[in-house]
Amino acid sequence: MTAILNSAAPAAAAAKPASPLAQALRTGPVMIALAILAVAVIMAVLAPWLGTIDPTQIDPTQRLKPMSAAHWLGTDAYGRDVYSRVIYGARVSLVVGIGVAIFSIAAGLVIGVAAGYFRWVDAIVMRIMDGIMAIPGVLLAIALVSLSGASLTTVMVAITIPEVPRVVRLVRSVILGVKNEPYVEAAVSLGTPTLALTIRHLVPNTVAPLIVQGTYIFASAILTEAILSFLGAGVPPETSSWGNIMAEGRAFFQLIPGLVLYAGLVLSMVVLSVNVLGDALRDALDPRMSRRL
Amino acid sequence: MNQSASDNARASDAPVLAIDGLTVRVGTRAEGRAVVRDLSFSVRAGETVCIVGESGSGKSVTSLATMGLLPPGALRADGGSIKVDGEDVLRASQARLRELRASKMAMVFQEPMTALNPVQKVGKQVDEVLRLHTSLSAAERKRQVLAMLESVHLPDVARIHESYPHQLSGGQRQRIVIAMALILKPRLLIADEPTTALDVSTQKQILLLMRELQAAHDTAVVFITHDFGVVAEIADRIVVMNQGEVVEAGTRDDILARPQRDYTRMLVSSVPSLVPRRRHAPDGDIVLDVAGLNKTYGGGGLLRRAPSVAAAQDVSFTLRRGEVLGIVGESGSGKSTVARCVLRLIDPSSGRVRLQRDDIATLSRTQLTPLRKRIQIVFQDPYRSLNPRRRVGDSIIEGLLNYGTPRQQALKEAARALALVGLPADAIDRYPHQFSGGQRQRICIARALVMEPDVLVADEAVSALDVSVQAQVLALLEEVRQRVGIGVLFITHDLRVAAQICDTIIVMQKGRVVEAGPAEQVLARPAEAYTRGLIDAAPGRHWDFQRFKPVEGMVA
Amino acid sequence: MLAFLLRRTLAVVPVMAMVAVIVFAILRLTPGDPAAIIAGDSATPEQLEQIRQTMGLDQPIPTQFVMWVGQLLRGDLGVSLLSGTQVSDMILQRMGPSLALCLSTITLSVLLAVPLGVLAAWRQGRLLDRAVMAFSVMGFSVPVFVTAYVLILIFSIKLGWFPVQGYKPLSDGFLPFVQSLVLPTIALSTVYVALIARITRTSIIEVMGEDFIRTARAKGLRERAVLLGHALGNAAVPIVTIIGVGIALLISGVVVTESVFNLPGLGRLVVEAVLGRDYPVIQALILLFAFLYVLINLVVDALYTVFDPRIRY
Amino acid sequence: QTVTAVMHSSLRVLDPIMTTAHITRNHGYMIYDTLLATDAQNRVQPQMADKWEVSADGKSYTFTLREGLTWHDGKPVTAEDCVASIKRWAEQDKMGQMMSAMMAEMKVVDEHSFVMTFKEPTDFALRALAKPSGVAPFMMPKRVAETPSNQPIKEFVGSGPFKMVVPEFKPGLQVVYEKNADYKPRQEPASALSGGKVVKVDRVRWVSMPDAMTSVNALISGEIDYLEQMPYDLLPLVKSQSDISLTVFDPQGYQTVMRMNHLNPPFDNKLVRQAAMYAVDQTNVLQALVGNPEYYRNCAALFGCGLTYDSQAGADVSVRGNVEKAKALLKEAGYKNEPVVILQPTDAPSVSPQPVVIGQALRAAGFNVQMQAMDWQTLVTRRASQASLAEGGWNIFATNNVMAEALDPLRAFGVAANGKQAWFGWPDVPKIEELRKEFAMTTDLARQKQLANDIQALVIEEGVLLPMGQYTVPAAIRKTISTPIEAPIPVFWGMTKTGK
Ligand code: HEM
Ligand SMILES: Nc1ncnc2c1ncn2[C@@H]1O[C@H](COP(=O)(O)OP(=O)(O)OP(=O)(O)O)[C@@H](O)[C@H]1O
Ligand SMILES: Nc1ncnc2c1ncn2[C@@H]1O[C@H](COP(=O)(O)OP(=O)(O)OP(=O)(O)O)[C@@H](O)[C@H]1O
Ligand SMILES: [Mg+2]
Ligand SMILES: [Mg+2]
Repeated sequence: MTAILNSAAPAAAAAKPASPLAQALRTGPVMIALAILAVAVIMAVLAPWLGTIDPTQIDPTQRLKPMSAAHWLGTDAYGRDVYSRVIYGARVSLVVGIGVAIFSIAAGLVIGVAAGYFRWVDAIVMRIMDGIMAIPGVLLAIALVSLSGASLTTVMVAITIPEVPRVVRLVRSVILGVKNEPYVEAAVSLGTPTLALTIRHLVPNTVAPLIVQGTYIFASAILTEAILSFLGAGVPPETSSWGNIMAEGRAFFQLIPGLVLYAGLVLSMVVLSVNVLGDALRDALDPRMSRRL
Repeated sequence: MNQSASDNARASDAPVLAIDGLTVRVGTRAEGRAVVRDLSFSVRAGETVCIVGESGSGKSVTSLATMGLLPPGALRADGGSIKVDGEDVLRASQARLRELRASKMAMVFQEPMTALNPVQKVGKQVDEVLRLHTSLSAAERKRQVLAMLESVHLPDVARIHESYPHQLSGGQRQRIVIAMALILKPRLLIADEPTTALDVSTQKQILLLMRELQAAHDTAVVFITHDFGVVAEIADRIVVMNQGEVVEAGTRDDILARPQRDYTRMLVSSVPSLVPRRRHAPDGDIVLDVAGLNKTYGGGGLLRRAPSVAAAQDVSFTLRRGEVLGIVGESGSGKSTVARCVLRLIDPSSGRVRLQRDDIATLSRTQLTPLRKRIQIVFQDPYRSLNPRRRVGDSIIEGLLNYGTPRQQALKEAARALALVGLPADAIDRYPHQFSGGQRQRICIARALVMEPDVLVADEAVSALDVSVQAQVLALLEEVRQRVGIGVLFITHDLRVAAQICDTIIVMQKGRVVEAGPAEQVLARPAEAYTRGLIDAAPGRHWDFQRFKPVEGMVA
Repeated sequence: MLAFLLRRTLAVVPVMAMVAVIVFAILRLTPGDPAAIIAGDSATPEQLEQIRQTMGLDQPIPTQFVMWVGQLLRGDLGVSLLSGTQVSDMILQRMGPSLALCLSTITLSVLLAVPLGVLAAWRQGRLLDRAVMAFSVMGFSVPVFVTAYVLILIFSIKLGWFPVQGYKPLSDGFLPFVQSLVLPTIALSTVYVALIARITRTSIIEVMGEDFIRTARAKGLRERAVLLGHALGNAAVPIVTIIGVGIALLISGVVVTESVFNLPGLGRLVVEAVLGRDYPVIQALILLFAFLYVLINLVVDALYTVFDPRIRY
Repeated sequence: QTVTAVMHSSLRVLDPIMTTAHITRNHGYMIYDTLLATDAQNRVQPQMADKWEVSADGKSYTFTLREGLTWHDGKPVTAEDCVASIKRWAEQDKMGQMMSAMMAEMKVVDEHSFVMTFKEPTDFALRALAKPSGVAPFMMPKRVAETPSNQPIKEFVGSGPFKMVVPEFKPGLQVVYEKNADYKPRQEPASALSGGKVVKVDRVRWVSMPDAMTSVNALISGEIDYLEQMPYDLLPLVKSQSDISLTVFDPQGYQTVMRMNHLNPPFDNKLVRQAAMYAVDQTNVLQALVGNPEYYRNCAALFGCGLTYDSQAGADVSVRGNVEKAKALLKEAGYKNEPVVILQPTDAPSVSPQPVVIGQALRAAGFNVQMQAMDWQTLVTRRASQASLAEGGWNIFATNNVMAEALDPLRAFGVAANGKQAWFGWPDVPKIEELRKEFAMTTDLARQKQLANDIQALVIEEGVLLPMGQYTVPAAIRKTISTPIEAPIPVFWGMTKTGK
């Protein structure tokens, strides 16, 4: 009798495949994406030591110069060094991406858990979320940026707010899904207090989908910042971000396409990499996706 | 259709299906784990071969291999042959395979709820087979489809033809799947647990139907199941599988009455008997007293018009210390609802649930907290009952910590509880996925017992387990009951299980208690027609598995 | 169904009310003074005050809100602070291009993306799948205006096939109308093609794992018939959902696209109105967009019943 | 024949009396006419007026209208209409308000003439009624002119050379004018805003395009005929096009200026203001703003280089940057590193670069600079705040003046220094106000020049307004259009178009 029990155990253990996460991340595209992201992060962190000069240093007499030894990628309309701006731009764009992802997920998690767990909160919160969702995100962001003046913080808040309802919905649906799982009910009958129940048993289930969602938010925040800059409501012009480099350079697109394209290229590569990573994570973490027969 | 004359001629001698030395491996590499190893058996026309064995023993994989439906990339036949009417499926081209499917061999799957395309009318889905494999006119096809629906005893076939799957009951859907499989009168029918998801009365009808159709068309049937009751009803021959290999094969009587191998013996003898055990009447103190319990789901809502369901109506019973009280009844009869009300996982609409002196039904959340440790639950699904992210030890001591036991002491108690349920001490540091289903269910029981409750509620606690594991867990529960003397509320739809463990039984139907009494009385001399129907529908009633022989006084 | 429509229509009310409050609050708390804009650079404080009075901007904010809601309930969207034109007239004037752009984008995207998604799902893991997915991730990753500039550079400036900018209404002839829409539509579509193709692929792959697909195969169906006959129909609901969600994104995309291609649509109007603090116009437009969004979701919900007979309201 | 033009901004406000916005004024010159007008030499000429007579004491001016003038609705233009129009205008316009203050009465003489009587002898009426800037005194029918001056007019009926096609007006998108067939041009040749306004095309369409490059592309591809303001940086795109010509219609052009807020520290200190002015270098500003020396020049003259009141006063402060001097002054002033908030508009290419250059210059001089980015509309509101920095105040903003509106110390609203009455920044220098008053009263040109020079010297000394250079904006025009008449505002009469 015990012999059978013991023989069943290793079989069950073996049936569980080696960490799907590690597997999913070991593919070619993901490795390339990770490499690109690593480069971007290095660019951001080591910006001052990568042959750059002060990206805000203007020199109107040296404006719109082509590539040269002094200015590797030429200069922009204020005579600033395009290469340095692109490198320093990584800082802002990554901060926007990461910041928005973290803030929207943090806010969405708290609100979503509350909404998923307490029915009365749910009704109120979800109406507000519906309202925010119904307003086109870019418009809300423009309005908010105009409200508090252009600054990195404002831009991040403005991009974060429209993302929050989506996170809330995700978290809420996960919570509603696991709320009636037997192990949650078991915990209830073990007398686990609500807060502990939430933290121990509910929140961990949202981690995987939130990581995936986070990568998409990260990518779309960088893009949204670019669009806001394009519409004149982005980060202040003194700060270099890939978005406002492109927005400022667009007036010269036909003459000096590089002003848009260099930043556009790095931005697209980073966003692309984050998306690729997100897809891989989703395939690995979302059990519905990996169930294939 | 036109092949039948000549085929039937040699039906008696050549097997319709001959599997020889089949090996199936995981993945695409040669060293992939073999989930089916050197498997051989054959089926003749008009014969029913049952394949039995534990979960994961390779039953479904074998049937998929026969249909040529092994998931590409994941599983692969690696050696051996599968001959259908002499033609080797493993070597057939994709195009030829498609021709063979449905016309020569057909399959009925376990889940009637999901085997049909939910967004197409069922008539069209049956019709598709004809459209694909014949050149009949639309009108002729429709006539044949309707005739087929008639022959699986569906009522009002014209309406059903135009229905979507969700508009049909589980049994009706399964009939549609069978109709789909049989409409081309295939030589071979593979049925992979076709009745497992159905309740006993529907199961009985479907089994009858299959036998009738088989007789009419002289079909060779491979019937996969783990339910020995079903096997005893329908099998001509039996193949016992374990871990990808055939353990033993033979006629029904060979296997059920004269098993040669230990494994087979163990398996067969684990099947619980329908004959209730004789026990003395429980006489402990009353620990749980439920009276006039009502629970209505849904309804209300300003703009929503959810129909309300009276899931429990005027349910009353008492549970004594040391007593096992069984609640039986068909699916949806309200068993789980009662359990959840008793634990106050949901709020009863009205009624009284008294745990010794305290009325659980009306207390507030905070007042409830100190009472919770006195009543614990074990759920049906051992895979979902444990938080996969927490170590077994943490799950077990969670309740103790909630009530202020210091961690060290709690861990000691957890170790003791694990020992009690027969698990090694090192289990405490492992994660749930490292255990088998039966072991997990033991962990759940340990988690409940460590709280030293007065009442243990087991909601279908053994239904998801194989018979052999089921037997172990039941034995464990019995041992605990005797040793600790708690009251157990045992919920099941399986009368065999109820017969083995319960002292008292209440029978529920549509939210009401229709019959209650000592197990012996309810099962052996049911007063209600409903109860009798339930008992009659249980398959294999004529066979006494523990004793390897037919039940005395009953005709097979 | 009728009850459903009624219920859902009623459910629009709280959402719209929410939107109204949010929008009004944001706008009135925004620095920026339409009076200053109207008065011009050299206006004196008294002149400003006068203009503020005539426009009712000197009233307390709650009063302004009540007045505005009152107007709305009477079906009056108000008058543009800057031009004095009826907001409803302005919206009507600008509706055409936006509508044309949205419709052409959705049509093109769906026509392109669904087949692409099906192909990718069919060839899952193979080269074709990889190519389609690479294309669609890229569609996600390049800002609309960069795509637009590149398109203009190639197709208008270098090849001269399409006009650089502007919108020709249908009344100017079909060909000019189409020509003026081609590039904006392509630019805007990249994102949607990407989005819809991905969802189509994912949903189909998911559906392909369902039991009834195995049943279909067991019936001897060809893979193509399985995909189109059984999988696609079941994947329709998520696809329709994402198209609905996409409309919200579309509105944001329209803002940029209309600016680059100089289409006189609602997107440009809203940016102009925000930069000019033309409150009535902004309020009306955001309400309109929100209303459209809610409406689209309603349509999507109604479409569910078409694609999935299990869903009944 | 239709001329399609992209103007510097899009027309939204249609009442040319309510706003000083240029696009609305330009619109005014299309459909309205003025009694008097200035010619290319800045001399006053009759326009709707046939003639005027000055009484012997120099106090009364009698204006007589030309024969046969009609409104667009066909009704004749009467003296009553003009009196009502002047009254409404005078309530809104600064110069108009001054005129009212000096005037004893204005009354209708007969159907075609009216008289204005002043308390003292002055030709102020002529200068006011001919002025093309600020709010120009456009004539409207009496029923329209009786609209209270703080409410927008609802009817757009003028007597000018073009009629507005009202149904085709789309605010922010386009406005369409058609030739007024009944218009009776003067016999004299057109000269700036005066003389015969002969319309030679059927329609003029002003369309707006939000994106500069789009406009240029549209011009190159022939989708539009006329681009009022050609972006300097895109000049290379059109220079190679043989069918496009570049012209500067308003050679006086624009002046870019820096304004400091005298109410908030550190600029409540004259020395600090001077330090800031020393820090800024005109060439850097102009390079960033214009970037093409063909179109800009360094200029110390507050009232326009090469114009009547040209002066070099304060040139050493305003033209060249002098960081050392700035640092020295800061030290002397005891600057305690107070923050300097510079308002920076981000959405408008003509005002975005200046703050960037100013910011860097001040930093180099040792100021603690805080750039605050915002859109132009926010800036417009924000600069009106007299509050401290903590409460949303500001220290510096920069903008541009049209030279024609700043060519003397009276018109240049930026030099007014009457404290809280003054333009944003609120300098309080009574001496300047005295000099300006004297300037207004003097008719002697030499004396006026002297006064203007003194005012300029004081303005720089006190840090009232810093001129950062002068520039012109080229218009790009397809050669199918004849070269338009040279005038301080773009005019469409006298223009021909070949082809369709
Ligand atoms: C060449 C550069 C510019 C000059 C010379 C200029 C000058 C002026 C002047 C003089 C006025 C109003 C009339 C007055 O009271 O003086 C005015 C009004 C206005 N300006 Fe500017 N400004 C310039 C650039 C800008 C920019 C970049 C914007 C940004 C959007 C802008 C937006 C406005 C607006 C919205 C008005 C109000 C009237 C209207 O709607 O046109 N201006 N400008
Ligand atoms: N797609 C697959 N990829 C890899 N392994 C698989 C796959 N399908 C099944 N297996 C493995 O093959 C073995 C046999 O599985 P099979 O489904 O045939 O069992 P079964 O006997 O039908 O069990 P049950 O009674 O639970 O249906 C199991 O160990 C299972 O894990
Ligand atoms: N949360 C719920 N909301 C609405 N109806 C419910 C809910 N839970 C259960 N029901 C309904 O109540 C009835 C009783 O359900 P219950 O789960 O108690 O049955 P059961 O006897 O446990 O069935 P099974 O044997 O299938 O577990 C069923 O008709 C079911 O559909
Ligand atoms: Mg199976
Ligand atoms: Mg149940």
